[in-house]
Amino acid sequence: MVVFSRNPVHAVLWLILAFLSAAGLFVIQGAEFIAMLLIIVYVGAVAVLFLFVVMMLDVDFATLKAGMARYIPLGLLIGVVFLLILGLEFTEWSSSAIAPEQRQAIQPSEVQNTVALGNVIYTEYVFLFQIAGLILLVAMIGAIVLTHRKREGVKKQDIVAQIYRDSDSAVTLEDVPSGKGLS
Amino acid sequence: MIGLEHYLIVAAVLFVTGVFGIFLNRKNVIIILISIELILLAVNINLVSFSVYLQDLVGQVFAMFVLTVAAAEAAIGLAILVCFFRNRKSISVDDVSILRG
Amino acid sequence: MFPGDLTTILPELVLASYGLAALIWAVFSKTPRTGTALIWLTSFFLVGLSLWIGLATTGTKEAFGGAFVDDGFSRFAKVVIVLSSAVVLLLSQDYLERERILKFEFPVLVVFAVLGMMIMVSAHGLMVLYMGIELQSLSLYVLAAFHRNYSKSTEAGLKYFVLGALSSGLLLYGASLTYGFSGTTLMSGISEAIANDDTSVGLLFGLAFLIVGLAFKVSAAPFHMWAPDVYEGAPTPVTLFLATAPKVAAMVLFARLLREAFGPIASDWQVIIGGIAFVSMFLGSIAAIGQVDIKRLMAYSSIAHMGYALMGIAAGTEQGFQAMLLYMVIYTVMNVGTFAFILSMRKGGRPVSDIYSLGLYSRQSPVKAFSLLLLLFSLAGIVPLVGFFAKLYVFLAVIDVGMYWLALGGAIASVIGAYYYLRLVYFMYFGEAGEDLDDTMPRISMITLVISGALVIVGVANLFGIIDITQAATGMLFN
Amino acid sequence: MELVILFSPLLGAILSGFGHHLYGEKIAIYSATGLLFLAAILSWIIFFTFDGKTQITQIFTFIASDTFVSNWSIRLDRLTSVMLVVVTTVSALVHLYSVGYMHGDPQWKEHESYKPRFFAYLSFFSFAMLALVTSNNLIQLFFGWEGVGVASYLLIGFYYRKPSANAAAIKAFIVNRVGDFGMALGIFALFTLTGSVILDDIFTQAESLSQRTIPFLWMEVNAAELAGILLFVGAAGKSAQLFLHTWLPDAMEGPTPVSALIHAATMVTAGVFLVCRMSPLYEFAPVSLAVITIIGAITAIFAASVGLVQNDIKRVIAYSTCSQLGYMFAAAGVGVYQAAMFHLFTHAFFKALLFLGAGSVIHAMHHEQDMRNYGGLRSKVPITFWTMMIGTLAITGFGIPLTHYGFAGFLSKDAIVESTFAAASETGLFAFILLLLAAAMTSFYSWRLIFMTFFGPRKGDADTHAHAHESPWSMLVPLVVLALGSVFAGMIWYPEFFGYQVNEFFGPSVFIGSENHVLHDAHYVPGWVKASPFIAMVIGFGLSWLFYIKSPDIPGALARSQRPLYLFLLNKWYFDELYEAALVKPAKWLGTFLWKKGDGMTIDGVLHLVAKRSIPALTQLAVRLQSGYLFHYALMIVLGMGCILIYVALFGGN
Repeated sequence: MVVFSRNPVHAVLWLILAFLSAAGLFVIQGAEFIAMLLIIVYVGAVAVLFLFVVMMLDVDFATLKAGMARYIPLGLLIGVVFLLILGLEFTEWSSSAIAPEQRQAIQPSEVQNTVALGNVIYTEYVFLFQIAGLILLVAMIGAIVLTHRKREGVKKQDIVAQIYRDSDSAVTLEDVPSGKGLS
Repeated sequence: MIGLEHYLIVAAVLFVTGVFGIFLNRKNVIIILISIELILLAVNINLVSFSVYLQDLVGQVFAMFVLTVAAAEAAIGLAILVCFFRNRKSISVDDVSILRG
Repeated sequence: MFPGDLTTILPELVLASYGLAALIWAVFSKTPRTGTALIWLTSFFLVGLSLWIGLATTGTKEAFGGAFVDDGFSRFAKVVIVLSSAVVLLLSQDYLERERILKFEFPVLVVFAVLGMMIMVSAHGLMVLYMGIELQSLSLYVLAAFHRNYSKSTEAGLKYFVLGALSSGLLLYGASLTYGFSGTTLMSGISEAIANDDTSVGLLFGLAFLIVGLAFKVSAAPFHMWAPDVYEGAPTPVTLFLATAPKVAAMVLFARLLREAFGPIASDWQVIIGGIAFVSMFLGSIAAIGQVDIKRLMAYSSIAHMGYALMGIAAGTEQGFQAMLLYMVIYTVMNVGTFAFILSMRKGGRPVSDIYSLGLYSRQSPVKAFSLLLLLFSLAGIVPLVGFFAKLYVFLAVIDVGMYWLALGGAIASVIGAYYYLRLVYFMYFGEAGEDLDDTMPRISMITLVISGALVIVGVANLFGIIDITQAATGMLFN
Repeated sequence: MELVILFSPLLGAILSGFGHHLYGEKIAIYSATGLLFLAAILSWIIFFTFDGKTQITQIFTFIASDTFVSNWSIRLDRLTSVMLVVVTTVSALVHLYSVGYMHGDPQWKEHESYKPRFFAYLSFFSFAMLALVTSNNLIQLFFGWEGVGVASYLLIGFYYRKPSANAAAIKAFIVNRVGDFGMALGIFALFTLTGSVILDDIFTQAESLSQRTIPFLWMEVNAAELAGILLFVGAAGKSAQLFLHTWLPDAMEGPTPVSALIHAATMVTAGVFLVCRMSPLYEFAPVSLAVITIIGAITAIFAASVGLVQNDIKRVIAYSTCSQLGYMFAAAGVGVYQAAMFHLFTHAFFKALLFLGAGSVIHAMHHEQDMRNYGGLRSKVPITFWTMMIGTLAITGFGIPLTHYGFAGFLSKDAIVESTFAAASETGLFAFILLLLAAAMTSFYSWRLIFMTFFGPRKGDADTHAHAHESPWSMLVPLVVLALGSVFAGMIWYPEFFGYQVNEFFGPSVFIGSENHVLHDAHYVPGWVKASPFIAMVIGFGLSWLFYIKSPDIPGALARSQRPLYLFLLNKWYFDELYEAALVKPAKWLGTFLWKKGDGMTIDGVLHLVAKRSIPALTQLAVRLQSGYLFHYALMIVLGMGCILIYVALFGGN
């Protein structure tokens, strides 16, 4: 549904539903923190961002009629093959025998999921945490560079200019010759 | 009982749906961006399932970073899209084809 | 906390701090030419950083529980990446100013991209790998669309973003499967898990997805489709940047991942990589013949060159990896030189990039034309220029492991590929005289062009002396 | 001394190419010429004083990685000393000749400076050629090999305003690349097999190689044979042997001194030199030798037959070169490398002489090259005439039968013919017959050239004839010097190259297998065999005299009555046309392909096919794929991924 909706607004709504379901799955599995994060970040921020852009761009949806039908057979074929391959695999997952020994951060049983995650993120994975911060910064710079425009002719308050304004530059004295006026 | 494999299959289906969304969709770039989010969601389900299965937190940490990056990616993607729209007055995928050959 | 870890990542820390400081300074500075100043400052900083990385440290150090490693292999790559980025920045300045898109964000984004690449080449775990790639990619997406009022540039950015995000998704999916199999994200752990027991199909799928994701980053066929479009559409300095440092980073990362994580199943990936290399070489050589836009042509050329470099990885031996490193260095030098020229191609103040505008350039400016000729011949791999040696080494490496079909294919592809480079030379020396190109090449480009032209011929003497260095670098990876 | 010889041309090239802005054209040109004369004199000194021991001089290390060492060094043995003499002498004389020839070239305007560039190319070419012949390892040899390729590209395309010259230059380059590709594969093969590219290392292992087999493409082949054949592909490309010969006649678009230097005396002989140099390898590769003999003999007759009817004076000589190179390969193929080198040595004199003489005629006739417009030039250009006569006598092999007195070509060509007979094998006999026929044809077309040019009534533009004049001294001196060489070179050095001193002379530079007695047997062939080349020559001369002096209407009548044959030859056995037809009518593709295959021309056909048809089609396809649509790109990624997934699912996991 997410993919096949013609109206992007609907698509975004379907996406939100998908995220909510996934969050539910996470809760069932006992990963509450990720579930909450998913809801807050995705449903709260990303989806809203999508909606916002969809609205802002003001696309004429009538022209975006789907022309998908032609490609669906091909797509289905590939999809079925892919799913078969993947399904073949996942009907029985086998991990390495030494996988349990290799774990880097064993889930402690005595503390809650959130606490445990917090413990490792700020210790072992602080480096990645910092990189994540940089990635967000880059995203911010990028978004600003690409979309921010300095509008000409918009009146803004320029505090520095106001403060440094003095009488000399503000007021000029002119002698007005009689009968001629100032041009 | 719901086992690991069930989660993996859900993830695989989501993943394939997301990949589909990218190349079956011919009309709207926003749908493509949404599809990318779907792929990342599939990855997250995978990671969290493995994490729970192995009783290891690393998967969840990974999932968290993926989530962060996904948010950043969405922001950049939308910014580029807005830029594109301003130039081209369209977000139809068919129009993203000046460069070719 | 982890004082040892922090000293290990000191170069990265310094670069990150510099990026942040530069950003803050630029935002609050009032001078109109912040961008220019920052470009110069940044490139000098990068040169210093590369010297520091290259000279200061030796040995192998791990940090953060083995997820990050600082060894000869990564240091070598870092020096190449940082140094080439510095040169790229210097070359960009004139172009950006003329196009009026010289904003201070440009150098800042470059800095963060470089940081991402440094993390990539040092990554020793899947998480660090992913974060490095994303830091680099996000910066590059923005850079590709940097000329935001120019519809080709935004289209390039959009394409690059969509396909890049798709490939990241594939890569991540592979990473998750690998994690599920081995229970760890560390490369050493993965290889232990593989060595310990039989490989499962899940792990092989993980490997396949990881290969696809990385093959996209090095623009190897058939995951190359973004490259020509993005190269053409992106502002030329960005094209140059895309063609050099990220390629080196991704290639080195590729080598390290395959070797250190998937070493025990080398026979599986050797064939896949060999196949990708084969297709890339042929596709790059053949498709380039039909191009009239020099930037597009260089895109196909780089696809072909990535094919040759991948041959080194496909060999899977120390010699092969060494050949790959060598190839990437030589490739970077040649590309920087060639792009120094392309950057300055203008007619009547507008940048041009169709190859017909080269008509009889040799008359107009013999020295530059000759330097370009040397570079093109070297790219084509004509004896006795260094480009030939680059190819020679990868060929020797694959022959050594008995992959004759690959060497043979490479040789045939290089013969086909020579054609379009010769065609460029033909236009320069014998083509139709048209309107002359503007004679506004900035001194820095001129110097770069001539120096790199000289390097490809002088370097033959002992290949800049880097053979020993690459040998030492790969030796660390193999012990 | 070797160092001086090797580097003085390079110095000359640099001085002339880059320095002429500083001190003017004259000094640039004369310095380049002077430096080559210096090299030539030193070469002769080495040639005379050389004691037969192989000397190796290290210059510097090129590349040294653990498995792969390559030095730049000079290997001086008898083969090298012979080649040094040939290369530097001809090159020096050509330099001198060019001073006169290139003066006031109509291709350039008054003020344009082209001469220094030309001399720089010439000197650079000489340097590359010297690097080739002095090399001690295959990598350096390959360098020189490619260097002469690049230099010849520049020289052939020197008249870059002529589109035909450009096309010829590119054609030469591409065809040579094909040969080089084989050569590179050969070097790779040797490196893989022996672990070294140094000649001595390879030679010591040659015997063991012949007992190994390696997989190549789909079959198991003998290692020595494989290397031998691959190297021969390279040699054939450079020496314009059949299938890869198409570039040589077209290369005549370059200035005439270039033709003399590159296409007569030096570059084209590099292939012969390579085969002789690798004699320790070839001695263990009998099949390769047989192939070489057959290709050489066929080339000899093919080129000679085409030469019969050409009208462009330079093309006649070009085909003649092709044919003479075939002789040399045939000699090397039957294991008499000495005879090949002998012919190479004498051929350098008389072929350079003929080319330069032709250049002198062309110069006199204001760049008219069609022989049908010549005639009766004897009195106008007497010195040129007499030297050309000498050259012709030499190439046709004039001398006193059954003795060792005669012009240079008489001795060397007879040596080859006798050797092929003495080989007493099927291939040897095959070569013997073809070479005899070719000798008759050689004589015919050489005399035809002389008769059409210097005898008979004046034809063509009367005005041009009126202004015909003898060339300046700088062009005549080389002619005279070469004429002396053409007369005496054979007689003087016969004992060393082929007679009783041959083994001491060549020493270890040429390796002869223990079962190879051909050289010895060649001296004891029946008298009729020794006389047969002379008889063939006389027949050719007689026919030529009959056709072009006695009754000049015979050729025309013959051409009319035997029109298909005439056209067949005139169109060079229809090499190009058949191919064009295949292009224009793709429907006939298969038939032509089979026909070509029947004629053994598959290689050429496939090559053209790849170059002209399939590559553009593939390019189109690749460009079409790049549709610009995101979803196609994504689809491509997914498909690629699918392939890899299927691969690992089916074949992965050992």
